[in-house]
Amino acid sequence: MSSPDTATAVRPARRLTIARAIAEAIGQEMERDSDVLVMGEDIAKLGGVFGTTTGLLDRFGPERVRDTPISETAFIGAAVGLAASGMRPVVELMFVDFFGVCMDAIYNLAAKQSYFSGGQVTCPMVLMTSVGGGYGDAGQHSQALYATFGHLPGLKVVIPSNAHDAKGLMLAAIRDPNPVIFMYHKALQGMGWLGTVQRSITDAPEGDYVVPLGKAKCVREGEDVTVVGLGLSVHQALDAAGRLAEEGVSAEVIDLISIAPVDRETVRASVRRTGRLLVVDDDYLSYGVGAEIIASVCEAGIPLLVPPQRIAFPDIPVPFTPVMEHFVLPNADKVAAAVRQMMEVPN
Amino acid sequence: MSSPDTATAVRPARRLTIARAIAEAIGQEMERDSDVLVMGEDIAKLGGVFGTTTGLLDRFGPERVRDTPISETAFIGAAVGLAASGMRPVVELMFVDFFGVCMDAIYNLAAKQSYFSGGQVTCPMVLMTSVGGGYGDAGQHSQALYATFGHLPGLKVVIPSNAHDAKGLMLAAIRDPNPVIFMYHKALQGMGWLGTVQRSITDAPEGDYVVPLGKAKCVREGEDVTVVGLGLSVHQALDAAGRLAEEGVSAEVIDLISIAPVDRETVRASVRRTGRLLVVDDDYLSYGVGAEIIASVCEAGIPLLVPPQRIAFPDIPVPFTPVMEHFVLPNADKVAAAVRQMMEVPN
Amino acid sequence: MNGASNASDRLWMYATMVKSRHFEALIKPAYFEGKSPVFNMAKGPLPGEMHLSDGQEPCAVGVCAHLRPGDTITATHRPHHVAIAKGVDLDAMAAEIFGKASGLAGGRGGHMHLFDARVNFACSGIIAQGLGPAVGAALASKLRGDDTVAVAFLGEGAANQGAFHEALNLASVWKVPAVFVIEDNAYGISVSKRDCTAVERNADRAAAYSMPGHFVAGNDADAVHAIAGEAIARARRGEGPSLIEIETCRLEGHFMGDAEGYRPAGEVERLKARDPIPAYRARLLADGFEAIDLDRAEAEARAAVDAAFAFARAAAYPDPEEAFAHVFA
Amino acid sequence: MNGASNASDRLWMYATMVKSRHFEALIKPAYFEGKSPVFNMAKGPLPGEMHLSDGQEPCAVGVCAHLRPGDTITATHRPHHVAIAKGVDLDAMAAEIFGKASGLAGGRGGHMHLFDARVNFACSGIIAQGLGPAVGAALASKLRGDDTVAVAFLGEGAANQGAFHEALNLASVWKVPAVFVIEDNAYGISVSKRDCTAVERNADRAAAYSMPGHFVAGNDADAVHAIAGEAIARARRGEGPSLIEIETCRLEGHFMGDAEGYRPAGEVERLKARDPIPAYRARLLADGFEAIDLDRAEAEARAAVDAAFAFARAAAYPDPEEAFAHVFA
Ligand SMILES: Cc1ncc(C[n+]2csc(CCOP(=O)(O)OP(=O)(O)O)c2C)c(N)n1
Ligand SMILES: Cc1ncc(C[n+]2csc(CCOP(=O)(O)OP(=O)(O)O)c2C)c(N)n1
Ligand SMILES: [Mg+2]
Ligand SMILES: [Mg+2]
Repeated sequence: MSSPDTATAVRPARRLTIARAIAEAIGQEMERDSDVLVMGEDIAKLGGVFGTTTGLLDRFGPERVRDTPISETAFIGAAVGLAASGMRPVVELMFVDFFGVCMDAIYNLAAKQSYFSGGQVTCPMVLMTSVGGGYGDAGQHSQALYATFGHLPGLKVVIPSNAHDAKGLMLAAIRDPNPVIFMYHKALQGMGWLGTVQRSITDAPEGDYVVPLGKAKCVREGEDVTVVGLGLSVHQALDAAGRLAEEGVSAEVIDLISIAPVDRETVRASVRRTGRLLVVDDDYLSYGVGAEIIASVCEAGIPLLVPPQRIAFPDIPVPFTPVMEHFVLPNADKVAAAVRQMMEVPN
Repeated sequence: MSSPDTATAVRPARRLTIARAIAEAIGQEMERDSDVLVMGEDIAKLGGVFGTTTGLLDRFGPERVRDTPISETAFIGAAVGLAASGMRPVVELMFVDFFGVCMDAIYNLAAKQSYFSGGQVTCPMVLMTSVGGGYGDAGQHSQALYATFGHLPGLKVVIPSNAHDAKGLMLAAIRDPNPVIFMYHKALQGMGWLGTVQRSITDAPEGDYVVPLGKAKCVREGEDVTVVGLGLSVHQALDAAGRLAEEGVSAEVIDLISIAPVDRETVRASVRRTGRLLVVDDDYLSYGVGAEIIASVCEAGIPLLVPPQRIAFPDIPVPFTPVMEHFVLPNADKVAAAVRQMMEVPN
Repeated sequence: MNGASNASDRLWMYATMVKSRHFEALIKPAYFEGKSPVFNMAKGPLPGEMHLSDGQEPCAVGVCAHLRPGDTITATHRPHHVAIAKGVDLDAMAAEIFGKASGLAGGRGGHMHLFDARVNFACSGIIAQGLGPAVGAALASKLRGDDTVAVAFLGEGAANQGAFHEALNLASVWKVPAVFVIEDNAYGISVSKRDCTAVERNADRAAAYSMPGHFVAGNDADAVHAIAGEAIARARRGEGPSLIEIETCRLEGHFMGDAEGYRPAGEVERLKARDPIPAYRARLLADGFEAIDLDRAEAEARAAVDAAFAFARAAAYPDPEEAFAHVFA
Repeated sequence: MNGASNASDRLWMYATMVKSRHFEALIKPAYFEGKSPVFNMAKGPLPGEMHLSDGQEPCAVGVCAHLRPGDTITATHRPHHVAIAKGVDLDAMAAEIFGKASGLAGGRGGHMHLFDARVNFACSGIIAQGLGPAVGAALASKLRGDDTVAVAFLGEGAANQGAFHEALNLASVWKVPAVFVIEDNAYGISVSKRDCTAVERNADRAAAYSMPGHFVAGNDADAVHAIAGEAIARARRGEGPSLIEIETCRLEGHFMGDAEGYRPAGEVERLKARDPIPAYRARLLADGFEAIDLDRAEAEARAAVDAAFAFARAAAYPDPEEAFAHVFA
């Protein structure tokens, strides 16, 4: 007689990409809950440009897996109406860069339905969307826009850095009674046609589990500096931490996971120990994630050994040509260099 | 023979509202430059819901003062096309809250035209828009959204706190070869039907002058604490500073004026002297103006006597009922209380 | 008279129009409380914008006569007449507009954000924002196989917003039970329809979505009733969406405090002379209704509104801390 | 043949189609450089998405034959054929696509963001984004009283985006010299037109904006030329905007690397059998053009493209610091 624990322990490890993890989570939840449906551009026959809905049309049919016209305002608005009617729509905005054609339906409608109705009407929907650049797709297909979504109340906003979290976050998101923006980073997605950071491809339970929304996670412990990242930048931080360790610098890495609500306490607790803070993200710098994390730590009066620092995408449109794009994108070298400099400053 | 200076000195002071200052600036620039035109909802016959175009239809006729359909995407997009063709459109987005139906035309189109064209095609346009609440207009007509616009590159973003600056900023904005978001706060606008902070109604030269984009201004000198505000919150800071002075606390007040680019140096210089920083704004707190200013000061390693603080609108939709709305809005009392607390903390 | 409306619907429509008009009549003095001698929108028990529906009642009643609580409505920034016709709780609606704790949303929403889940009513302040949600509600109905419908109201000004186009196309492609109702009051704030709309009749735009487009002239409850009945029945039968354009009028300003300088001289007087409510009463009398029945229905309608306002006035303001509740479910 | 196209326009259209096709032909191997053995969009001299225009050349040449440098075009994410037909600097265009310093935007824009101010050409990667700007350019023309026109290209998928509706309405209300050209290649990525569009013919939607709507069948440069000529002349005369829907086809995937599993079996083969360029050559020969003239024009077209690619390949990459230039003018 094997206990469930033993059973889990002996199951063979899988190698799941974030894309497959997302599709698996949605599929499992569609099995479990007939109110779940998926809508978006190219999510049915094609299975999603970024593979988030692979196989779902065949399993669940065209009533529950719906290709839409190129009408983001209408189909995201429709998702709100579905949610108000008790359904649980998962909709895809193919690139976050397209938010400009449909933000009203997201931030003024979905995000405020619970509030405006005094809790009578909820809005259980997931809006999943791809973020990030680094592959030469230029200024309207490479943005991150974390802070744009984090700034507006009524939305939960998450971004996984690996397949395990992606599956658990997607299950949590679909079950949450609120609108959840689920961002996935193209450089972590594991599509055949896009390079993928290998560390994002992980094992993940085949069954049901959730990763809680709203919680950050320490993904590498360290003593000298806290490096906060999210999505892709978690891996840049981990890569840098590995190199820094060889140099005798011990970096703690926090995976923010959730942009809204943002888990200030996990970050503060870490910085209280390390006394140094570096935030890394690939969204635009000003009014961005770095500013929010730095302010959250500083306003709490946590003593710092050196000034807090941030690495982000500069306040410029994303240039097409790789020589420019890679010059301005954050990367592990920049993270390591920033940490080295923070260690040098006499305290 | 009187010198121009003398002439200026003896002209009778005027009392101009921000609304009249804006309309005057646009009118003067339309006289001077035949490429300037105005478009928006209710800006012709009505003169703008918030009075920004009063009298312009009569003076310049319907070809240059154009009421539009309720089609923000089309008419803001059209402004970009006009600007690309060498015209200088001033367009109004009636409430900033409506950005969700047209942000693509603003941030992905207007903001990136210069960059994507390598400087071949500029985008000299002004998008003016009302911000702010406090008068019971509820959650889709009371938002500030400074950081939403400040976060996205390629846009200049300003907000005047008084009529003098409004006129000079508008003249600067129209002449600037870039897209400028000109935000005006409803509580300062001086409309007959909306209460107005009297200090925003100021004298302003009748002639031509510009207030430079991108520059903050110290509007009250002080030694103990730097209070940074913008638009309405400048007045809350000034009111608080007046009361605090009676209590022996000397507060310096910085009017940010420009959200993007944000004038970090003026703020840093002030905080270097005072050692204390409080930021006040009525936009949502997280990923907001307060975070950016605090991060800008802290990352520069400026020594602080107490942790920096921020007062902002909390991360909730704007409630309709005044008992809730006024409870959560920033005000002079909250500013004064925060400063008092910052002065109490033993350093 | 239009034969399609039966007597009980007609009496209900009359009484409901009276109820709606009386609601606005009580709003008016309340809105000006605290706003004199100097008018300041921020002051008084009813701060903020206030969009009255006087004149547009036939649109609401002619449509809602066919609806049940399970059917969905998404309405606009000018929602009172539609909310009342849909059966939104009148006490809670009045209390919401007064910002009271017993309001529909405990005072969080206000007059542009009235939600009553009991009767599936919602409205909002962004032009054409409700159209997408109506398509979604209609899709939910289709997926569940019930025969509910969703009706989106919009103004003629809203028919130039991109959301209109997208929602009608989507509703048609997915063949959902949705009905789009344009209340054409000839103005979007100060801008007249002919200055901003490229077609004479928005109903003609239905052809761009392969759906039936109906135009109802004369701001006439019976005529609306007939056409809406057809469109709603079609939707319930699973035959897809329709567009209805109703010629109506706005007897008041865009919002309270509007000086209406953009109206041609005498327009309001001309419109008031054709006020649809007295006209409908006259028609009912001509069609054989008894004055005493109409009077009784009217009195009941007014009494319900009076009671709702009394309830709202007497109700308590919420605890300010309540601002933080219901941001998330 | 269509009598409206004169011989020199026809020769130009043929040569320009060949030029455009040859441009795409040279893109193909270049795009796959560095992307094998493992296809990775991020790699090689041409990273990112690449949308080829093979098959859609008749749309570009039939319209652009009527345009002058002062006329404006806003094109889409699939812009090469239109850019070439509008006379965008071929060397600088190729260099831009290769991300070089001598590219149109010094490499900042890339293939979806080609701007050439000399000939008033722009394109962008957001669906239907160019329509508003085209209305603006057309308004500028009207305000200045010159006779330039603005043409917005869009795909049939884009005709379901709100911006389409708003821009056509605005163009009509303001009666500006704009022409909207829909290239109907039957797909938006994987979604076929009939699965997402509520009308059979997008040209019929013109009626919703009181403007002429034309449908051009057969992916035929002469037919496009005739209709576009009419619409553009109308616009130049100050008589307002038109909508043109052109039946065309996409001979390649949506973007390079697209497995095209959504296509019915044999579709690409059928389409390639009706390739508009050889068909046009055959028609020109039948109409009396000399093979030698066509060959010469073809050779010149190819040579120009070859030279542009040679220029682009040889050109230097920009200084990375240049990323910070031109954010603001
Ligand atoms: C997207 C958007 N743009 C502009 C407004 C401002 N606005 C509020 S009501 C209104 C006029 C609406 O006209 P119409 O649709 O005809 O409705 P009516 O007011 O006549 O009932 C406008 C422009 C808004 N609320 N939302
Ligand atoms: C607003 C927006 N939504 C979605 C996309 C993603 N997208 C890029 S091309 C495309 C299909 C466009 O189809 P169509 O307009 O027919 O043009 P085609 O690709 O066939 O030339 C889509 C959905 C986008 N770029 N912008
Ligand atoms: Mg109207
Ligand atoms: Mg297409």
